[in-house]
Amino acid sequence: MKEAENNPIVSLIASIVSPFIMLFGLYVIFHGHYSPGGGFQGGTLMAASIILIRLAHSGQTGQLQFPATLNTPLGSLGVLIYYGTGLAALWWGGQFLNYAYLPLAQAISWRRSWGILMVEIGVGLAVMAILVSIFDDLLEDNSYD
Amino acid sequence: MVNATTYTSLVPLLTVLVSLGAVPLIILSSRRPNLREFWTIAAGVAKLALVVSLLPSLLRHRIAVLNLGEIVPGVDLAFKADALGVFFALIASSLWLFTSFYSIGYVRGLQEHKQTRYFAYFAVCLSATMGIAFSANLATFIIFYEILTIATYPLVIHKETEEAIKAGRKYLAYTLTAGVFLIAAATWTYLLAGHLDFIPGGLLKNIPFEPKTAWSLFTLFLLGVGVKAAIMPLHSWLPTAMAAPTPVSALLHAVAVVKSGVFGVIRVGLFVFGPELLRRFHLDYLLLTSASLTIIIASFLALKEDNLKRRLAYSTVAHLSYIVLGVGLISSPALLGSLLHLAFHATMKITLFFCAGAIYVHLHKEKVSELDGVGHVMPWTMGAFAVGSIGLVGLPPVNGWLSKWCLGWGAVAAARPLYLIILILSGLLNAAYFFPIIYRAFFRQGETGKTGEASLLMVVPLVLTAILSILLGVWPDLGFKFFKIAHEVGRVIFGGVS
Amino acid sequence: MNPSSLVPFPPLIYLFAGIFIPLVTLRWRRLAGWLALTATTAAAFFSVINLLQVLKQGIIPYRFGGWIPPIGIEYILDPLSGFVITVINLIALGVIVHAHQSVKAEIKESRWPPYYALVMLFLTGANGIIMTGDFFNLYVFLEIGSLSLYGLIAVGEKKSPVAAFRYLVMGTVGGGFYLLGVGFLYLVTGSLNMGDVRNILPHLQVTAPLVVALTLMLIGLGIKMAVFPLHGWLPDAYTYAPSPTSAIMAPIGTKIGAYAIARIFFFIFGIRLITQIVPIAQVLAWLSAVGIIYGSVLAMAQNEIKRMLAYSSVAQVGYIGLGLGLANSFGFIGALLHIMNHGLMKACLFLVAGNFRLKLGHSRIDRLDDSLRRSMPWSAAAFTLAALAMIGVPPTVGFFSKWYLALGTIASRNWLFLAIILLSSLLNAVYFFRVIERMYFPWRGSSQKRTLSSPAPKNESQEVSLGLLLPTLIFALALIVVGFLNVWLVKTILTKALPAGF
Amino acid sequence: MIKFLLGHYAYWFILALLVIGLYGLIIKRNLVKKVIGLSIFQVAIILFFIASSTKWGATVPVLTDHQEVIQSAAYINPLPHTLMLTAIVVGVATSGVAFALIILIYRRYRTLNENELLERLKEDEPE
Repeated sequence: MKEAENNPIVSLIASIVSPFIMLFGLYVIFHGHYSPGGGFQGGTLMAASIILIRLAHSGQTGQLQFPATLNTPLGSLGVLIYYGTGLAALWWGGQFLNYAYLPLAQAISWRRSWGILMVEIGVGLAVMAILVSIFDDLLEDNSYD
Repeated sequence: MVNATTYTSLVPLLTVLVSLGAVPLIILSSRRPNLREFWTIAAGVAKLALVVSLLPSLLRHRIAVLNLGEIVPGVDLAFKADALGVFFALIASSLWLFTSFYSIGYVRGLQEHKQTRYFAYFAVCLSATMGIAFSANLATFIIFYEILTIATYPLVIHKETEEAIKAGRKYLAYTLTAGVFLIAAATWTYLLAGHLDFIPGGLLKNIPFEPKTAWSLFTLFLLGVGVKAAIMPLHSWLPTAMAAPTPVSALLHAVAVVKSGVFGVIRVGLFVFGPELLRRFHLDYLLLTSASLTIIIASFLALKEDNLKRRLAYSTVAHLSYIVLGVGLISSPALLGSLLHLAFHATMKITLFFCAGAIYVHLHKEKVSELDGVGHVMPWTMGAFAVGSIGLVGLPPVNGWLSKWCLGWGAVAAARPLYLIILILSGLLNAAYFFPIIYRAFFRQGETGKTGEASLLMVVPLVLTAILSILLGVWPDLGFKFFKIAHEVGRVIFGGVS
Repeated sequence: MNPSSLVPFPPLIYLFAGIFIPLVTLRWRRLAGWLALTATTAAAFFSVINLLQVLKQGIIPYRFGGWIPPIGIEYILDPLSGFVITVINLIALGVIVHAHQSVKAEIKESRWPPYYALVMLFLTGANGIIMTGDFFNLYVFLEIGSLSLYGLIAVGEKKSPVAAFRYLVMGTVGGGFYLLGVGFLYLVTGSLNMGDVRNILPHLQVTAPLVVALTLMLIGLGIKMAVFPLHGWLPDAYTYAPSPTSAIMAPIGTKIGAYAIARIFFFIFGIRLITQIVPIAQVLAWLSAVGIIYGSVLAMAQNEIKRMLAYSSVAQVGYIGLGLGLANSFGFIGALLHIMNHGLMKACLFLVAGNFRLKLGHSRIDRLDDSLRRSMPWSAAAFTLAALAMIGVPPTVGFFSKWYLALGTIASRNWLFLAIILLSSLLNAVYFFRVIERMYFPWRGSSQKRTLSSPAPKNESQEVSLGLLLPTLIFALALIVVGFLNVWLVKTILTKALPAGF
Repeated sequence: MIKFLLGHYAYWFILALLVIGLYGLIIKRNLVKKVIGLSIFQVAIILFFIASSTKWGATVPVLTDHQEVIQSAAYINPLPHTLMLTAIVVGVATSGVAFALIILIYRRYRTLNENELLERLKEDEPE
């Protein structure tokens, strides 16, 4: 990819805005299970914050905040969190993703709440990593043949 | 009238498996020709012995059956060695033995390539033929019928010349199409009757039919089995398939393939539809008309054909229709005649093909017009040829006269003298295309370039089959009691000769 | 854990493998193939257990998250889904074993982990579609499967991205149509649960939205199934994809669409609705009939084995569509049997095509010659056997599908369809014998050079290694064994898998 | 008639959008524009679901208080919305794959125009 010149205004604004977007993303994820929002939306917002930095700082600088090598592990980890929650419910006697069977010493409604939060976190992580990874892959300059 | 009883026996299955089991042995011993040929012969002997072992109980009206479980819902993979099946199996397995000996001489004489493949598929063909003979129902019949189709293909294209490959294509085009029709007919029959077991007198006997349905179904069946039976206009693959080596032609024409076709016609006509249905819907006319036309036209085509093997091929086409004609006449003596012709034509035609092959191997001559004086060089061969020709014309004492006699008797018994005339006319035509060959061979002088007979492995089988033809003409019950078994088939279907 | 907990295992195992492979292979790249193999084995194992379970105790529903339908997503394990999922996973197992080496040959090492991960996700989608009892969930799995497939195709030859893009456009439109259909159905019934919809529908009048929903769903699933004339994506995709992809896509991909059509139209909407009120079944049957002829004729014109097989797939999918469209029990059994049979045949044929590519570097028909019968005798034999099965020679599996389909057409007195089924098996013979002739007999040019005194050049055996050969031969053997097992399959499984109303 | 047309105005827009998407997909020669058409097509479907669940004067179906009286008329049906969330994700994934493929195609054939692409594909054809 061509090394575009870094416009100071763009990079400054991006640097300022990005953390707020990230924060909002986290907010959306963590409140997703009892108000509008959730893992998908939050994850997208977090990805937006990271991609914004990458757009503003091309090349290696953009990678400093969130290196591309983290994409795959984080993405997999996110899905594994989701999957593990479901599997835990299965293991402790319920159906897959039946949060009522999660091994938490709390009332069923709270277990459900925690369970869905776990899932939302997992989904959010996965969505963020995957979106960033799509962005990185499209820019990646290796030929397939 | 004695009712037949059945007993379970592995013998029908073993007859199928014995040559199939020889296939791996043949392939494994491909580097040692003598051992390989030993397996072929051993399988042939074992098979014949197995079939013969069915005879005594059959003559005491006990039928060997074997049920291997369902192959499609409602239809079993089942074998039944009834009189007709044993009859056919006897012909095929005994003549296979001759063909095996002859093949060994032939392929070695010509130093043919890929002899292992040749013998392996030969064995598969015979297995399939046994399966056809002993099928207890239409589904089993179709399975072996199709296996036979496929197994014959490598034999037809054995020479791998362009001509042979073309012949193979034509062969497949005809026979696979036929197989497809047969499947259609069988599925339809299944929906009508709910089972597919062959029953003497017709499995569809008690099914209410509309004439249209009966005609369509019968036509489908006839298209299915008619190709291998070479009923015109479905015959044209047969002369083309002459591109194959001569033993294969002999096998095709005398032992396995075409005989499976006419065997199929008999099964369909008398065991699926049954005489009553054939008469009720005048389906017999379909058989009679197509058979008569085939007899006449094929004889004329044989007249003008110069290539010896192709002339024999057209002769086969004509003679197969004798058998079909016998079925179509729906009378007990006619059926007797057609079954006898099934057996006797095999012995005669195989003799003729053996002769043609011997001439080709020894003198490399294929055309009738080149045969001048061959009789002086190869007296035994041409003598056998003369015997076969006389038999096919229908003159005593060779066995052909007996089957023709029965057919003619059947035509008269069925009050259809027209077909007697056709039989006589065809006999004359046979004379017209066979006797000139003998005349050329013995009474003209010609340059042959070689002396002496072909190898003993070839001459002995063909002389033996010629002698067999004469013996069967004099004592038809000799050895395997062909006459008695054929009689038994007629008794089962018509309830005794009238 | 009670036995019903095992119901969702096959798709879950694939999903787990799909996300686990990229993670593990960051460190140990060579594990990818083994992990995929383990996952497929496990999934196949659990499918078989599930099938036995369902035969013993009947339909087993599985409620995700414990939510009662129609609120939650439900998985249905009944004889139909149990049968199809077992078939698919067993075929996948064979193909994955084969892929273990063909992937090494055709795909760069750095791409193995994503490749296997995508294969796992594709199988997740396939298994999910089979198991799910929810219209929208089916859409999601459809897209998961398709998206992975686009990726799997695009790593092939030079032209493969173009083929994948074409497939992507058509596939996405197909998915969109299906989703739109689901939307209309939701408007009409207010439910997305299949069982629920089935109970609601009889009480509804047939209105325009319902008809629109049916039509849109048929188009959408028809594209995935590659029913003529919606098959446009298939030939290129099959041809240019790498061998392992073709081998896994051909036996499984289109069958999933066929299964979805069988499930949705015959089990949920019911025979009466789709035959008497809206002639969906008839339309499907006619389109399939045209597709059979079209695919067979075009297959004859191809010069590349994979492309020929692709067109042959169009025709064979037509068999399935025709059997379904006949809307009688014989036709339905025939279609289900053909889902399995065609899967086996095509898997075997594509594996052989892969073997050819591996050893000869190409799979073009006009460059095959009779040296193959010496150099690769087993592959050639497997190809021949599978070709005979495609033609429908007994006692191979093809004969039995033909048998049931013929029974179906005769039972519904449709002579034209009967003629088409039978004609098509002859057309199959034409294009397969073209290849067989090439493989076994010297061709023009080569025949002149050689005389009897100088026999065929004794090529050293170049047969592929055992890891490639074994799955190929197992599929070939299965073509005969399964043929003899068909009665058992039909009696114990398929007759229980018939929709109501036959 | 007028009432029918006006009463369903949202659906007419969605239909128009659907047609525009398909138009772009089929008529446009540029591969990127095709993907844009694809996205428009998907958006139309998403809007269709959303429109079907619209209810004037209703609100999100989240209980703020356990004592609240549940009136189903006061809430929007959340199901289509959640479904469309998934559909959007599918759409994003599709676009991602599509663009990856387009980049790949461009690298190999140096064109995004379908006509040129077809020509170059033909050149590659052996023989």
